[in-house]
Amino acid sequence: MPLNTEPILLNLGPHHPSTHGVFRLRLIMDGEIIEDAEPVMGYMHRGSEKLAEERTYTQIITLTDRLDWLSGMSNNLAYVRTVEKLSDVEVPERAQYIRVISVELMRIASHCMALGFLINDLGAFATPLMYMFREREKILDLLEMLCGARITFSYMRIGGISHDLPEEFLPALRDFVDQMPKHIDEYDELLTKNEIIQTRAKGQGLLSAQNAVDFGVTGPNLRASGVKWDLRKSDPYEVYDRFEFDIPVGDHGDNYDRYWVRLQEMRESLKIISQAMEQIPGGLTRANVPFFVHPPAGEAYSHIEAPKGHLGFYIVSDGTISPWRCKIRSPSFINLGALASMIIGSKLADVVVTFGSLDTILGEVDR
Amino acid sequence: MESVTGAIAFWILAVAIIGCAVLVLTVPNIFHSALFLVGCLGGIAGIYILLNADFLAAVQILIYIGAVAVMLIFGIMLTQDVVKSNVSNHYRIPALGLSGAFLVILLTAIFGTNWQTQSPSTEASTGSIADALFSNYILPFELSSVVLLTAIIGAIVIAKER
Amino acid sequence: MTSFYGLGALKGLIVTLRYLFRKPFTVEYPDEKLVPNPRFRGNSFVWYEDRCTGNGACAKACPLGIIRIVTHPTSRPDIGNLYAIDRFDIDTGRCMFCALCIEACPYDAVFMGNDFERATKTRDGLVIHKEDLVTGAKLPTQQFRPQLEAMEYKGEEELDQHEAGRWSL
Amino acid sequence: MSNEIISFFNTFLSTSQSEAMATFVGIFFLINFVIIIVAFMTLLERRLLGRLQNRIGPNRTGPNGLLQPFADVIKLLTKEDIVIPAADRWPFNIAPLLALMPALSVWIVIPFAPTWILADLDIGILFVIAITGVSVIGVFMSGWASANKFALLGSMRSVASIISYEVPMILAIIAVVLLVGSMSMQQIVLFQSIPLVLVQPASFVIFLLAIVAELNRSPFDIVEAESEIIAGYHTEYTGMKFATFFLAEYTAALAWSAVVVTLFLSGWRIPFVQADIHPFIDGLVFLIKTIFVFCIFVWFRGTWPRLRIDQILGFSWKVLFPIATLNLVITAIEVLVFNDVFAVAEGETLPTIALVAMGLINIAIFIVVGIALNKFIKPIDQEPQSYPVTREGMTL
Repeated sequence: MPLNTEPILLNLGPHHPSTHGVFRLRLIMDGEIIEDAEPVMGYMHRGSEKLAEERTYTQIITLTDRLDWLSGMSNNLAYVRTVEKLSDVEVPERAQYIRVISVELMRIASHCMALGFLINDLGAFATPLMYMFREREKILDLLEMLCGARITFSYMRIGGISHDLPEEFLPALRDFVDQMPKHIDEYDELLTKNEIIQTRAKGQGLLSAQNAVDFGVTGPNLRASGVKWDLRKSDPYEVYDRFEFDIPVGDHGDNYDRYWVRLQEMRESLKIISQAMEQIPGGLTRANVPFFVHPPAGEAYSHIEAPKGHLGFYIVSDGTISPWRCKIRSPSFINLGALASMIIGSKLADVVVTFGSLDTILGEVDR
Repeated sequence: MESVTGAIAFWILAVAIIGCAVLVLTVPNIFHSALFLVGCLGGIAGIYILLNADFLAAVQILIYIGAVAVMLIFGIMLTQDVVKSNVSNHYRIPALGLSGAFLVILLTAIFGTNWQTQSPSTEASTGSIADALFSNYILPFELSSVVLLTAIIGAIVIAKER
Repeated sequence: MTSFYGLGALKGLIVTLRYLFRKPFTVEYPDEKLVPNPRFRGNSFVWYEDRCTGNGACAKACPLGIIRIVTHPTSRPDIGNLYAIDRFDIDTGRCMFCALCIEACPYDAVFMGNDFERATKTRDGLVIHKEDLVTGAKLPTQQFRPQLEAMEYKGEEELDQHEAGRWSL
Repeated sequence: MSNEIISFFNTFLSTSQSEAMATFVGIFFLINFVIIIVAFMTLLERRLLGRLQNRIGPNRTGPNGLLQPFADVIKLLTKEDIVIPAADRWPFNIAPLLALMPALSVWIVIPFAPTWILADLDIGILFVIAITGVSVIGVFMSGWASANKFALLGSMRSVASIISYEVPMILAIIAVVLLVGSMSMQQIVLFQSIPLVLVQPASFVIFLLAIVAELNRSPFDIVEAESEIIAGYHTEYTGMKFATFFLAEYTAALAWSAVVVTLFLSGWRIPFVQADIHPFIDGLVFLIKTIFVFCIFVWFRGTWPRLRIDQILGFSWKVLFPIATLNLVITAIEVLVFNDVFAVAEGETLPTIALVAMGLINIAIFIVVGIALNKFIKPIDQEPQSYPVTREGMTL
């Protein structure tokens, strides 16, 4: 019997507890089932790209901290690598190792937050989130040791890093690397085998490998769909080719795989850190680069594997002290493009979970 | 109902029930009228309590408020534009005839019954209701079970995804 | 599936139950304060008037342009001609504590401070004026100051202008 | 206790008047007592959740944070009372009261001690079920009247889950009532020479899960799932109206904890001690047990994520309902057989040894059925349909 029914239009956000910032999702729903979805972005536009055009190259580092505020180090690295490529600067080896260590620490911290908020979106009352916050605090303590700040690091410099390691850093890092696997095991015990999480997250928010590639999805989201693609292996930068680590790959591309891949990546990052700690050489940490960098006129694009995916910077220089154009290829923005195709047909409760599993940071989406 | 308090309670309840019943019919907003129906049914439960029929009162609340009224409201909430729609429609005359016939039946029953006035017994009514249900009224009881079962199966058939 | 259905959820319960008997990780802030790192980029600045030449390197390095310096030429018998600082205002209401100004200063005149309790009720209250900088606690941090790192200065006692710089005046 | 109050009023009032006065005084004390306890329960929950999450929890207001509930109330009282223009004013305002009323009414039949019960109704447990069913109306009214889609979704979810979970819950209760032979709460307590949780483990588990759903607490808290529908039916409420909803929720949680204690944990009786001592001690024992059960809810909330609405309803109808029915049939047979074997006369109850034997049989059946069911549950690993996956990496 056909009933004369009318779809509900629901505005999820921009003010909603689980939109991780100010993100708006216009949902057309039949009861609780999503028929159509339209992401509306731009509520957090801060004009980072435009601001970059009137800052000197060194000053732009402070802008990149604020793109994805959960992984400032990675953003710093992606930016300074582009400028180094543009002006052909050789980075000392010690600086490269320190960069790798700090970026991998950042990746663990970012994945901690991603998983914590994902489980929160699944409905846990913040318990896993609090545990993961605790580990993130430890990482932030370590990074504070390096650069004196906890969120907005501004640690990388063109041609190196701003400070050498303090004396107490490596022992503290060793402690952390020893402790962290126990905590990850604990998350495993608390979450991975939990039937509630399995029933909720398995088979939901499916993103096929073909779709993921077509949408340009990168990072853990792509790998959860089964594509073994990681810039650290595929296009090694810094000293990543000297470490042994695996790239965890999911089977189905559902929410559970995205969770699982991130958990495994935390373990792999720990492997990289402990190898880097053993291999780290002495020497300078900063090439001889002036404070006001003048790259030659030209353009350069460089990308790294940030915790959320490929983070690329495209910089056009006209030979002055500030770039003529700075374009940011932010992973969150491009990953978000796949959201609508993933949630159509699922229930409202799974929309927030799928959105959470993409690990989107709105600062990076709207830039 | 000898005590004064009992009498006061009865009159309050009676006025409330009739008032709610009238409002059910007259209120334009159908959601409000459903809520008044809840009040009406609740008042009847109160009358049962006054008559020391506590089992009946509990069942009245459980079934009529907890199930029937909730289903009604559920239906109202899921129906599109129900507030704006016109409740009294072209079925007015058949409805009048039906309710008039029902009124006649009720009045005949009321005036035809030989009402015995006696103070309500203070004994627990649960046991006697159970005895009556499973001895004298076993056939209606079983029949109603069958009806309910049919309803459940019907619900499953309707709700089954095709 | 080898395990019993529901066992995973019950295991989770045991994990949380263990925490019921553990000491909380958090500390009670006003009663117990965590010690910031010696390199900590605090919410305040340390400035040595005698080290500052008023060259404005910090103001130029600042991405937000929130350092305001006003000078006039003068001379001192012991040193010679130099600029006297009339105003040295830092609007910390807009500052993002990137420490680029510290990095830019060639004379080690300005340092990050390690204070972080500077809440006020007005935006004007967040502007650090020259007078505040002169009278403020001289507790610099190691941010961009390797000489402090070398002397293992942890920010416990005040440093005067002779001790703080790479070379004394 | 009531006798003493009646005799006190008898000194200057007639018998019927003093009975009415005694009831009035009893209700007055009961409501205030319950609300004070509930206020501290909110604090207990927050502190406990804090500890489960490896943090401290609110402890700044008063010694150890004991004044926190009062601070909360003062804050909520002084907030602006917003009624949004689109709201259906009359149901909007009355809904919090309708939500609170049933939660408080349940306490009438809760036995704190042998004599400390406001009304030992013959239909005690039926009264509890009936009166809590009314709370749905309050949820409904608020969801409708808020003119908010999230609130409407919340209240529709609420009704769906409450109606579903009432079925296994009542079936679990019927098993107990069958065993005891009475619906009176005091009779149920007096029957329990050993706690009924040992005799009826399946009923206990089903009942516990069903009331977690009925109370909209985690992992069944889809009604106010803050990550999906913000706060559900009370999204648009502020100030004291919101506080009333909050109070209703926690009063109901505590009331259901008390019902669990009465039905399954031998009420005010100290386990394995037969004599009832002073009513005060009995009351204390009852309160401690109740708070313990409440802490179990908090523990669940602190650990588990939330299920989805269809999974919750499916769990009720596909898992709990069959088990409850099976349990009911087994209990009915057991009661018949044991009454024969132990030659229990009319009006007497089963001896303790019979209960122990019954408990052992039930636990054995429970485990066997559990293992058998485990074989039938589809492993979740195979459920999602898998897309064809290209595993080879791409080249630049």
